[in-house]
Amino acid sequence: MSALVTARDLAKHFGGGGWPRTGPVVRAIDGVSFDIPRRGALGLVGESGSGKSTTARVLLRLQEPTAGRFRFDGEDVFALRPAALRRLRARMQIIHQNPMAALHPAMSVLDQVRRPLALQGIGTRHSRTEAAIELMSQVGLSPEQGRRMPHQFSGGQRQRVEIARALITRPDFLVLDEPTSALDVSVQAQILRLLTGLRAEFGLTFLFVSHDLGVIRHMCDQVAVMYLGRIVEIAPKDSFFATPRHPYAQALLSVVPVPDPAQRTRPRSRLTGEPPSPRNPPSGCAFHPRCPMAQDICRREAPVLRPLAPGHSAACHLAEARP
Amino acid sequence: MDPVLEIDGLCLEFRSDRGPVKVLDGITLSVSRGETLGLVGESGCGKSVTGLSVMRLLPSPPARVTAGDIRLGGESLLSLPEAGMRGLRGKRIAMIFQDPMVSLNPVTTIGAQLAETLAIHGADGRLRSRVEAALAAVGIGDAAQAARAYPHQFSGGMRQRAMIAMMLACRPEVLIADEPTTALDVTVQAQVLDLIRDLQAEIGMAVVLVTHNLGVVAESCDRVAVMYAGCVVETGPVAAIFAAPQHPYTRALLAAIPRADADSATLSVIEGRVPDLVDPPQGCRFHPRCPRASDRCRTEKPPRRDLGAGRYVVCHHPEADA
Amino acid sequence: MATTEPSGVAAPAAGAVFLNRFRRNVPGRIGAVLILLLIGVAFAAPLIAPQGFDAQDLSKMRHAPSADHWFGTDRYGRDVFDRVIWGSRIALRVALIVVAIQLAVGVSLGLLAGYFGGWVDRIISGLVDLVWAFPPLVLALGLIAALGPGLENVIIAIAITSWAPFARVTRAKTMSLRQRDYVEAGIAIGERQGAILLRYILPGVVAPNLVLATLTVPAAILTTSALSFLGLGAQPPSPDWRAIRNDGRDSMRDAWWISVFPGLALVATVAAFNFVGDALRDALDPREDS
Amino acid sequence: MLGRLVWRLVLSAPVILGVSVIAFGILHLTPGDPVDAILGARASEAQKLAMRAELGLDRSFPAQYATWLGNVLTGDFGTSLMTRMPVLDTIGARVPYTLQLTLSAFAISILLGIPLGVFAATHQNGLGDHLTMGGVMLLYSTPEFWLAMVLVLVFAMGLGWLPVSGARSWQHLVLPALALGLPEVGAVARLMRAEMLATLRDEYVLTARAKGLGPLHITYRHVLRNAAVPVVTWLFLALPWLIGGAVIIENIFAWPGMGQLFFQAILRKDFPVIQGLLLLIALLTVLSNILGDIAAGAIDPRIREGR
Repeated sequence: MSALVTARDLAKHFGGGGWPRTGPVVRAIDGVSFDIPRRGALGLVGESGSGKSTTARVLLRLQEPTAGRFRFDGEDVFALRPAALRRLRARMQIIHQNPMAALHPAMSVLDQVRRPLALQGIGTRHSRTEAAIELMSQVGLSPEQGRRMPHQFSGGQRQRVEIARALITRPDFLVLDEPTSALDVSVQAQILRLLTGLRAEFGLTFLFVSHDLGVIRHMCDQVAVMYLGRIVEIAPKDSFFATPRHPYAQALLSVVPVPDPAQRTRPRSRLTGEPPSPRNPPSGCAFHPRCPMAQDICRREAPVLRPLAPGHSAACHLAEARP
Repeated sequence: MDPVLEIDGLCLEFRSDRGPVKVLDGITLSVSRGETLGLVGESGCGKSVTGLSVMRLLPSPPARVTAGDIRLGGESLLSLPEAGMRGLRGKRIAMIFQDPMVSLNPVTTIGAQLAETLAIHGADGRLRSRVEAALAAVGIGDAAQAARAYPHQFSGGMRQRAMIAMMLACRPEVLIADEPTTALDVTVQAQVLDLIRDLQAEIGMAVVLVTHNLGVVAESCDRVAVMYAGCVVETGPVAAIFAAPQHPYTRALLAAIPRADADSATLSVIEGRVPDLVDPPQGCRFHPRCPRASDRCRTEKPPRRDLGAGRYVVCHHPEADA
Repeated sequence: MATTEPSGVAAPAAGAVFLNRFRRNVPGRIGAVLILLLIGVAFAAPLIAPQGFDAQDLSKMRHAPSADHWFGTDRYGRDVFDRVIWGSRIALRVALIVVAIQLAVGVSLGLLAGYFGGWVDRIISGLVDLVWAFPPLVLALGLIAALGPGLENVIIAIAITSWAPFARVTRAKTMSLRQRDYVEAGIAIGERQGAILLRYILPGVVAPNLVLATLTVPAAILTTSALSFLGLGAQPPSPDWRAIRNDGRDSMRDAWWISVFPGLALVATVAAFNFVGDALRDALDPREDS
Repeated sequence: MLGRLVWRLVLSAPVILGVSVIAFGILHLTPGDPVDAILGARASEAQKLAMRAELGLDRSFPAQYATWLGNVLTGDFGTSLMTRMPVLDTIGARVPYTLQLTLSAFAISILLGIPLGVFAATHQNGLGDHLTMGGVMLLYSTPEFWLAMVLVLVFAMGLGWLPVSGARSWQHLVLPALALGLPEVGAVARLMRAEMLATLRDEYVLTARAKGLGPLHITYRHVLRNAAVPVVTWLFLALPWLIGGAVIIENIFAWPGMGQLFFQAILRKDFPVIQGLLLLIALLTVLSNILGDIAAGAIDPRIREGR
């Protein structure tokens, strides 16, 4: 099976230019690589500042990458000129975190849903409206709601509008940037269920960015864990949740609160300290100051991703030493 | 065990352009020494407002208590004059907030903000050593240096620790923690929850943990009160409620969480949306979204049923009846 | 991460909230009425004061206010009331032209600087810093020294020296809007840069510029009158409200009305715009949401 | 502190350079021949030629500018066409008067404006608030020159308490300083009130209340300090604007400061003096803004570290 999405050595660095210099170069992401097969779903998980959102944005060229390659269905996206890129956007779309902010505040919902079709020059004005109304009902909005403005909707409904807008051009690839973290649990369940259905129906490929391992486990078939701008572990979902290899991933998984009081007594690896700032990254392995197992080599050398099981890689010097 | 803090039938309204918003409708809760009560619910359910009204920190107007009482150690808080209430805040009853980035004064040092709490509640002359002791107690390494630091020089987790140090410096009887870890990363969240638990054991205070995260409740609370649209729909020991929720809302809420520790099949979905509290539904406020709703639920407010072992459910048709 | 689902009601339309808030602001309402009155007076000047602002009656020099001449007469026997009425046209014209230039220059430069950043921003911001390095009235005086006195030159001088706040506000707002998810979503669905600027960002910078405009209109009127007072603005016999300069000063003791009434008209106009500006700012302030 | 001041001045070098171009180049905005404008139409060719040479107009603009800037850097601002005195001496004699006037007005605006703003904010929507803000708005909407004349009418001509004009004693300073400072009181009070009210909505105020602090303590220890940051920045931004007002006030009260000189120079087309004044006032403006940043940084550690 060939991958629809192939990302290689993505990097995004900020700052460093100008006079007087505005500060050190901040490596928001560095050397990020992954593949997503057609109809696959990769979950990108990490804490704040890990670079997961930057990865999503760089991929869609919403921020220009500093380095790296991204092949989408064989096309070299980072090399595309503006016009070609705009055409390709019909095939890859993004859902944002905050549904309050992701819709144009002064454009009716129907206008926003059908706008991508007009931009791509698809259909007539009438057929575009038809298509928008049909898709809106598919995501659970009634046609008469189309005339309303975004502020007249609740957060969950706005997220439905955003989904309809993203899917109107029938894209293959959907980037979801924390699509439910601004929503309540019950609304999150509605949206996740909707997305699962649409993924099957439209044959979508997902890059699902989230800090919530529960959501990732529910929605994805592959997991990548990021820490300070790098992927530290990437694996098929089952393999990852059964045997996480990287000490950070293990800790993360053990401290996620589980809604089951019976599990209170489970063993946990508590981390000290907080995620470091990308302005001032630690030497060697970025995780070593918080790692319970850190050795001398971890302070000196940055580990690279190594395969440890089929499809399962981790960037840790000591990963093999553990069961 | 005698409860330290009791809320008894509290009703509260907010004045608005469209008429009074009935934000709280008959909240009844209690929490005892050394106990942690989780106050859980979705946004707009009134959990934060409940915390703020215990502290009497809601501006009035627009907020107005229309019925009920709040008692601390048997003494009514609502009938206290404001000056008397001020003497209790930060001394016998304290509160920490969601976002440590904005809840500390940015232009004053951490030490000065802490010292001020101690001074106002009549600490003796050795303020500096007490400030440093309080900072050390929350696991802040170099307390002397931390006291001289400004909030923006701290990370989110450190700020929340400083906030806790400030609020617990006078060893209060009750701590209201309003989403104390929501703005923090999950690894830091665990540290802060551990810290609160440790300090609780040491001081023996009662904790009301306001949160939207049922996972946090399961891991750190003894008892839980589930709120929906301004009402407490179910209260009881955490283990019992998570094992066998009695209210249809609690049950659906628990089944809506995608879990990291196990594969969940399909998530349960609660159809519809939260009601408008200017004109809340008659009878049970949950009935328009409830799969078990009957005619009775549409007209008659459900009673607070005592299920024994400290469990209460506010429902005409709890699961136990099925 | 914070849950932001509001209670079940949809928020009322932003416009309705705005109108509601504005209406509750009493000084704002008074100001709005005064401005409407000013506009009405300016248009109806030929009806209210048909003999014009320059009708001299040398038999009635420096008459005190009376039933015939409500505001008295000046040293040429001209009716002060009539001159105040006609003067409203000058105030209004200055205000409109200055604001139009400020908006055109300030908003477009601010948009470009905020959206493109980099070198464009550095050049435009440098320009703003330069203008900002002079007190506006001082730079305006310098320009008038070169261009020569006259109302037109005054308007040009004021516009040139006061667009900078518009550019700054627009730039800051544009930069923050550019970070907004909905603008990014616009790029993600394939909008062109021009459309992003005009359809997504421009509407968002209207509100702060509107507020700024209502606050700089009075400033422009004050500066014009100050320059006219110095004899550098509107030239005689134009009925500019400063109408006070030498004739006013000389006769302050024995003919106070010549300077006091135009001054009051000036204060009332400026206060009206300030009240409306304050009310607008309060009504548009997102912080007031609760 | 001094080091920060110097460093900020160094960073302002491009602005200062640009400002000097504007100050110098403004002469060249004159429509037609500047020499005609200066000397009038009846001047002889020889006079014009001499004037052209004196102003350096016979050379290219960059060359003129380079010469002028070089001279300025050595303290030579040229010679006044009116007085035939060095420009720097002419201006220098006026600077103390303008500083006296503007700093007095500045003091009035702070000493009255800040307490009024605090009072209004702490009595928000009460009668006191409305009366204060109404009065303050009237002050703010009053043109200085008109206020000056009303003050003269009442206190000098009417009551005879203070002199009408001149600069011979401190009594002479009172009316000009009031005329310049009172409108500014309105601006300061309004800004102070708005910032106080905005700060009162900040979350740490809730924290302070939750700690058990009383309203007075919260207002003076927490709110005032935070609200002062933008106010201080603004005060130093607006301080040089008073020089603009001084041009008018000094003319009304015959106060022998830079403003009066400026006006005379404009009437007489004394371009060397105008250029010198523009440059000097711009330098004072830049300096004042830097001082404002440093003052704000003294209150707010984030500003201190941000630069």
